[in-house]
Amino acid sequence: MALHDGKLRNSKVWLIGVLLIAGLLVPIFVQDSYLRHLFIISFVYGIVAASWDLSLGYAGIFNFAHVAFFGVGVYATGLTAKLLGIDPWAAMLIGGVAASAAAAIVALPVVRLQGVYVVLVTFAFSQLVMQLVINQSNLTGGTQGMVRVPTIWLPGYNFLRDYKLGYYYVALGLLVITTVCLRWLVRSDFGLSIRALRDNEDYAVSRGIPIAWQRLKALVASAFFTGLAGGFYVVYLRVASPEVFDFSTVSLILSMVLVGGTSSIYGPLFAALFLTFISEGLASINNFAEGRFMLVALAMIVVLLFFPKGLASALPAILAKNANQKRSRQPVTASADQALMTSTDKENEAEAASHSGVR
Amino acid sequence: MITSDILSAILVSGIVLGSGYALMASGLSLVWTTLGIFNFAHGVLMTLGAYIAWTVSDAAGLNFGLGLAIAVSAAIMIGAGILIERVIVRPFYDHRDILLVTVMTTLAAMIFMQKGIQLIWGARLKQLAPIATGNVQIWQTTISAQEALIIVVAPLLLGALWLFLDRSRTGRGIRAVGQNPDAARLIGIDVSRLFIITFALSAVLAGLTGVLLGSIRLLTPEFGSEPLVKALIIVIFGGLGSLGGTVVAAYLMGLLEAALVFFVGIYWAPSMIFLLLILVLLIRPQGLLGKVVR
Amino acid sequence: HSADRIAKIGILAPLTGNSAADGNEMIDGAKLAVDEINAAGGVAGYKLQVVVGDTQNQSADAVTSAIERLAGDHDLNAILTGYASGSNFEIETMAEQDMPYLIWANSAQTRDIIAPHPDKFPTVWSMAPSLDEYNTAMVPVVKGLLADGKLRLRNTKVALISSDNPYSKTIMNGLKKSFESAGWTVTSADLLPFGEIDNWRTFLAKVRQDNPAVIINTDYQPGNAGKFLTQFLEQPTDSLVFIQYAPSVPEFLKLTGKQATGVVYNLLGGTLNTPANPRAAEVIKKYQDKYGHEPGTYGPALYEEVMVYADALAKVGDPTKRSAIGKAIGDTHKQIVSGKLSFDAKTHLANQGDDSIPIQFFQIWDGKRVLFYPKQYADGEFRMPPWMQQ
Amino acid sequence: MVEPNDDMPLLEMRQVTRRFGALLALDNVSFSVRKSEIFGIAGPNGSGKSTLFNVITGIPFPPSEGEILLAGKPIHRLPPHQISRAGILRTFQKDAEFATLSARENVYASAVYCGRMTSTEAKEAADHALDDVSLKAERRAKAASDLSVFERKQLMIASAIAGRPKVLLLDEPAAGLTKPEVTGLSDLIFTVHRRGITVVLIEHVLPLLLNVSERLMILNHGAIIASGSPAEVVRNPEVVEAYLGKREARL
Amino acid sequence: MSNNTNALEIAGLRAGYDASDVLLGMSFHVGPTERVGLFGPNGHGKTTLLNTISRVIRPRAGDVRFMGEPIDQLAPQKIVARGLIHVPQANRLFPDMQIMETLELAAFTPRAREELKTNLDYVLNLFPRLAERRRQQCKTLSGGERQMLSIGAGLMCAPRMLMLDEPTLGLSPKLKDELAEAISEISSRGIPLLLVEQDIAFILSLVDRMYLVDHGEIRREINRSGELDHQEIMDMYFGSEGA
Ligand SMILES: Nc1ncnc2c1ncn2[C@@H]1O[C@H](COP(=O)(O)OP(=O)(O)OP(=O)(O)O)[C@@H](O)[C@H]1O
Ligand SMILES: Nc1ncnc2c1ncn2[C@@H]1O[C@H](COP(=O)(O)OP(=O)(O)OP(=O)(O)O)[C@@H](O)[C@H]1O
Ligand SMILES: [Mg+2]
Ligand SMILES: [Mg+2]
Repeated sequence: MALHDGKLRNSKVWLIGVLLIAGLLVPIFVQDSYLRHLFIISFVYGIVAASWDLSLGYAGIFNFAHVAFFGVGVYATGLTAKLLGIDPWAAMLIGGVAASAAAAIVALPVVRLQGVYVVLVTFAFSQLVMQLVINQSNLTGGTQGMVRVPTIWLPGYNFLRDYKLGYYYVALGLLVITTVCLRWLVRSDFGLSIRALRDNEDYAVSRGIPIAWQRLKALVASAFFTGLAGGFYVVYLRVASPEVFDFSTVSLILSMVLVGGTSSIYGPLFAALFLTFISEGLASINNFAEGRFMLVALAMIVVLLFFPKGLASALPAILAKNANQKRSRQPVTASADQALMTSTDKENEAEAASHSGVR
Repeated sequence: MITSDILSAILVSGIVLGSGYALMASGLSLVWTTLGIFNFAHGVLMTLGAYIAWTVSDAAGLNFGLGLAIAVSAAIMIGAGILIERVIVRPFYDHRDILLVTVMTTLAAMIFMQKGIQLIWGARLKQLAPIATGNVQIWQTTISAQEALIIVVAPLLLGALWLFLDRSRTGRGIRAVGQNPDAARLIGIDVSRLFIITFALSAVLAGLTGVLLGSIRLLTPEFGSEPLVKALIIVIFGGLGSLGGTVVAAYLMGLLEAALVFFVGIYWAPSMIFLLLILVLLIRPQGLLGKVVR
Repeated sequence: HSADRIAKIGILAPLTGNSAADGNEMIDGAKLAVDEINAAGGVAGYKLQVVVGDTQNQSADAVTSAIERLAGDHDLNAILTGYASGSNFEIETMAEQDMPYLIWANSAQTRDIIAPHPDKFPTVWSMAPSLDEYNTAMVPVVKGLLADGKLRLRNTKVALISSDNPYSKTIMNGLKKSFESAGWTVTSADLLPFGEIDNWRTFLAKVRQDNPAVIINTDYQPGNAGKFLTQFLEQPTDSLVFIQYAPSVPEFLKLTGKQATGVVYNLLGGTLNTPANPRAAEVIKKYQDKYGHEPGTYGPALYEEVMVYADALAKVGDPTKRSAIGKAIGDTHKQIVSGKLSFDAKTHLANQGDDSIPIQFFQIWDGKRVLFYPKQYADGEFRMPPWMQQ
Repeated sequence: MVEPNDDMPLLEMRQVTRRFGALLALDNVSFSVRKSEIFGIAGPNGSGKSTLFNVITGIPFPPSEGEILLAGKPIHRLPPHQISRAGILRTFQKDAEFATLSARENVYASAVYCGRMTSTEAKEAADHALDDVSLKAERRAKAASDLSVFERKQLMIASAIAGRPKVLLLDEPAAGLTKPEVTGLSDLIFTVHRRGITVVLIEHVLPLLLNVSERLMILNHGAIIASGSPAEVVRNPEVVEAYLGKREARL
Repeated sequence: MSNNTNALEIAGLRAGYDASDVLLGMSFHVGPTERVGLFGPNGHGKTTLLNTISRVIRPRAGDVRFMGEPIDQLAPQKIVARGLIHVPQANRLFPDMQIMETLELAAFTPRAREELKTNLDYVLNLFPRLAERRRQQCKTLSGGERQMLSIGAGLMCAPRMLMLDEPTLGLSPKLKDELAEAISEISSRGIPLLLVEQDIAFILSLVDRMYLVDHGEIRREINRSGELDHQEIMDMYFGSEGA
């Protein structure tokens, strides 16, 4: 249904194609296993961030349990692979399913609640999951974590001894699959209906959109990809530790979603790459541990100041430089102006005013 | 079996906890219930206030006493509040997703300030000298005078805050601005001034909370993160747009926590509290004291 | 020119987040040693250089990223740490890369990983000994004090409390067992969630009902310990108070001041700062002179790790011969800040015992730590805490 | 299912009451709307008209007491979206649209979820509905929030038609419209009506109300004070007193 | 302030939203005690005009003078303090505030506060429904009730001049009459009036002069002396529709 500017759309398709090929070629140029590791981690975060945007951005559910879904994926995969000896490939799927199941449980209270109360319940839920993980320490290793999770394998190929080449392609594959599925979802009727619900709940119900059911589906779907990513994360790192539930993890991934732009799938993906590499790039500077985080925080604020809708809104703007820009809905109000008015604005205004004066 | 000793311990520690929670939540609740902005930097403002007071009162060579320390801290906090409002809130006044965007910018500010504090003051533990020393007996339980002070100060501060918001012109104006800035402008309210006042006030509350808590806890750059999470839960649980709800929720949580610690053990208490939260919200989807409006 | 060659040493340390104070101290300790070595001309023709990997909140991906970044540098052939993750999972990665790796904390986890196949981990060594003594040493020490008449207790009841982390929990369970088998009554053995605890009053009220002669808190976080002590002293019972680890953190003494007088704690693998081991005082002094404050455990720890590595490098001569260096480390026999260091080939932990790395019991008195056990290292005597009936 | 014949009440209210605390916003209201009629509702401000629509559709609340039947079947216990799907569609007094969706998507969503159509059918139905309300083609790709007041009214009705309603509830659709636009709106209502859709209309703009309504009902303080043909009702002294005022009565 | 200064004088006023210009250079005036109406098709800039005068929106060019003084560079609250009051179209008001709170708050400027008592009595008298429902929250009011409150809040600001944007929106016929009486009563106290309205009958009964707004410009001025009737104005509408 989306009615895009044809040109804009073409250049977008092009760009995506180029990026995909670049993604496939990266390992050929990047031999360094550290860089490959960063790509892998940012792909995982990209999946988590993009799928979070399905519930947060598209459906407008203030879902703070998303990182807990990731954790559920991590532990479900880790436990089934390690304790039940299930093949890690299958265990990754189990991670996705388990995360979806967790999402369905959260959805029961969440669909009845309004706005920010959702924050509370989802937050409480993630704390509960963490408590559960920590106090079942016989199974999960508690705060110490669970080590020696078996990793994935293919006949005749050892993932551990190939400088992360195999992991890289698995991560990329997951990323592409997730992106394709998420894009398909948000452009489907279902995607339309959850955006409608977000825009105006009462009106949506009056047009026959079942609010609880759609929200449940949105949560379950977004949790599935996240759980899958969690599953991959644990078989890749071979350790599950409760830090995945940390507030710092939540704020890291949330920043990817918002810097990337809500209501966008690509935005959070690129933000994940961008933030991971920036922050790691700064990590190699000596005696700069705090400064590194301060710089990233500053960068985030600057991005939001110039692109309050996230980086995703910057991309089409650049692509469609010549095309007539669609105008933003924000009126230039008296309050925002002082803060945002540039000097040229003021000059123009003064000039125009003097014109009318002589008339 | 519950002896009066135990009951006293539960009640007193519940009230101590509750007063602490109420303090933590007050400033956050101020910007949230009035302007509808969730200030994630609130916790780190507490940290900042406490560190500044520490620098003035305890650091070598600057031993001027705590009164001055609090005054200096409050003054700097006003500046910090104004800065936060100017730099990371004001540009988004009219943004459609102001709630989400400011969640992000205040989160970034939180990281920025927290690491900045670590850079300036280092990561090692510090403690503020308590304002009041000695112990105080309440019923059958003895607590430190500092905690007794908090028990007294918290309701006073909150009462004053409530009176301010409910009765004073500026206070009502702040609420109006949060609900509809354009309409507020049209009845002669200086919207940006009130935004600034709100943030400055909330930052001062955060600073004061930091100073009070800083003398019963140890200071680290992460000092404010746990209070932030507590405050967040309490503010939402208390109900939207309701400062009274925040206060009730704070004391209720404190007492509940103390009781749960006794009956189910300190280990399960947090999980139980979260479960209860979810249950209460299932029965009252509009929060504890939020009004049913549909 | 050979003296221009550089051997880099990676240090894994939590520089941001809750444990940043530990992390900064690790770096400072390592730099202290490296500067000293370089000033003396380096080792085997190499100048040493410290490269830092921030483990942030110790999450698996932060630790892995830090390691990957360090290990990607071809001039870097050793990694040292106080602790990197809660589980020590990184040991396997280190072994896969033949990376010489010295680690100080979490020796229980280290043993669990290494003991099944010690030969798979030729380059990984734990500077800390097994922590088993934490579980078993307490009862005999208390009995000794009672026998000497230095300690008088009203009954044989003990209350235990721990927070939910493997370190504290293991110790609490071990203590429970050893007290019970010595015929004591354990009145409570509560577990707290891991993290900041503000309110100990309800727990203390429960304890007061049972009136145990000994109260043991195995939660190791100094902030919690401070609050625990303050709230205990608001209405003290006639009990001996033992707090795990936290009192060894320098700030704890500063923060609690006089209040802490009488509190007992013990330490395994910490600095053995007593006339019998002048090495500790020497290192502590160097550290204090350079950085202006007293170090905790991890400053001297990393200092010694660098020294141990430097010795091995001197012996082997080439930092890239990682396995040889790993083996050389394993053969170390050396007096260090915590005692006499040698390694157990079965577990790769430092050997424990009064003649190698001893357990030490301290009592705090007027802002000072008095080492009262083992006797051969003691620099003072145990006294009845002020709040107990004398 | 037996199609109700023209005389049978399509929408029936039986002793419907709605309370807000002590306030009786609807006080024991009973009436019925026949199939294919245009039924007008008027009354002073705050007399309970919008509340009536609210309880019929369950959005955002059901009645406190009483029964509501559609084609003889009780619907007041259904979840709100089922009521919409059963064929009762409403518009809102406040502007209501999916602000970030395009006009076309707004209508399409209604066709899919309320009209239960397949994607292709829905696209067709959406275009049809937009043609019916004559929303200009070049405006259809615009975000709903970018449309003008009248275009939004057009959109509102188009989205209702696309949901294949049996009954369409319009809440003050003419508020804020210019005279010519009001005329356009009454044409629109007739168009809808010709499609066999029963219309219930709340309106204060008398030219529209009196022009299109076949029957008129007046509420005051939540109770029905008059009903019948428009001509009769406007002469009712009680209605003049409570609602019309002297001047309008003179017209 | 001399007696013959125009209450409001607009010259070459331009304003709009981001990329789009809505007001394309408007000029008109409102005399010292005059009642002036604005009408015209929907979406042609009437609301934008009032928003620009009260500076909810920043003007891009042009002069606005109130009682002889330029106000186009003043902050909105300063304009209110001078007594130029704008009652906006379809106001949402303050959803979580009660009726009485809202009315009392609306007397925000020091000048308005002095008159709080008198104005409050006046408003509650004008709209008895508001007096009945003192403690009801704004967001639960019916459409008409909200409109009453919005006008009431405007009156609480102690206006020296009133700008009303579609005040009859959603009001019952009877209430419209009462409102018309009230407005003419207010203006008879010498308060000039700028009225935007779609209900021609209503506007004709109140104003001395009218301007037709079309595509962001003043298309025509209609003097009361010319005695236009309904039908002619209707023709103008249709004419402008085609333009
Ligand atoms: N949620 C609520 N809580 C309290 N009172 C309410 C609520 N909703 C509506 N009311 C009151 O019920 C009465 C009926 O409201 P309703 O919206 O049905 O009026 P209406 O007839 O549509 O009026 P209008 O023509 O002004 O739109 C009003 O007095 C209103 O204030
Ligand atoms: N916030 C906004 N952002 C962008 N454009 C806007 C905004 N508000 C109004 N417009 C546009 O400005 C133009 C003029 O709108 P305005 O509301 O001033 O018209 P009006 O004459 O008051 O109409 P009505 O009688 O319908 O109220 C319209 O084309 C409208 O789409
Ligand atoms: Mg209504
Ligand atoms: Mg308008």
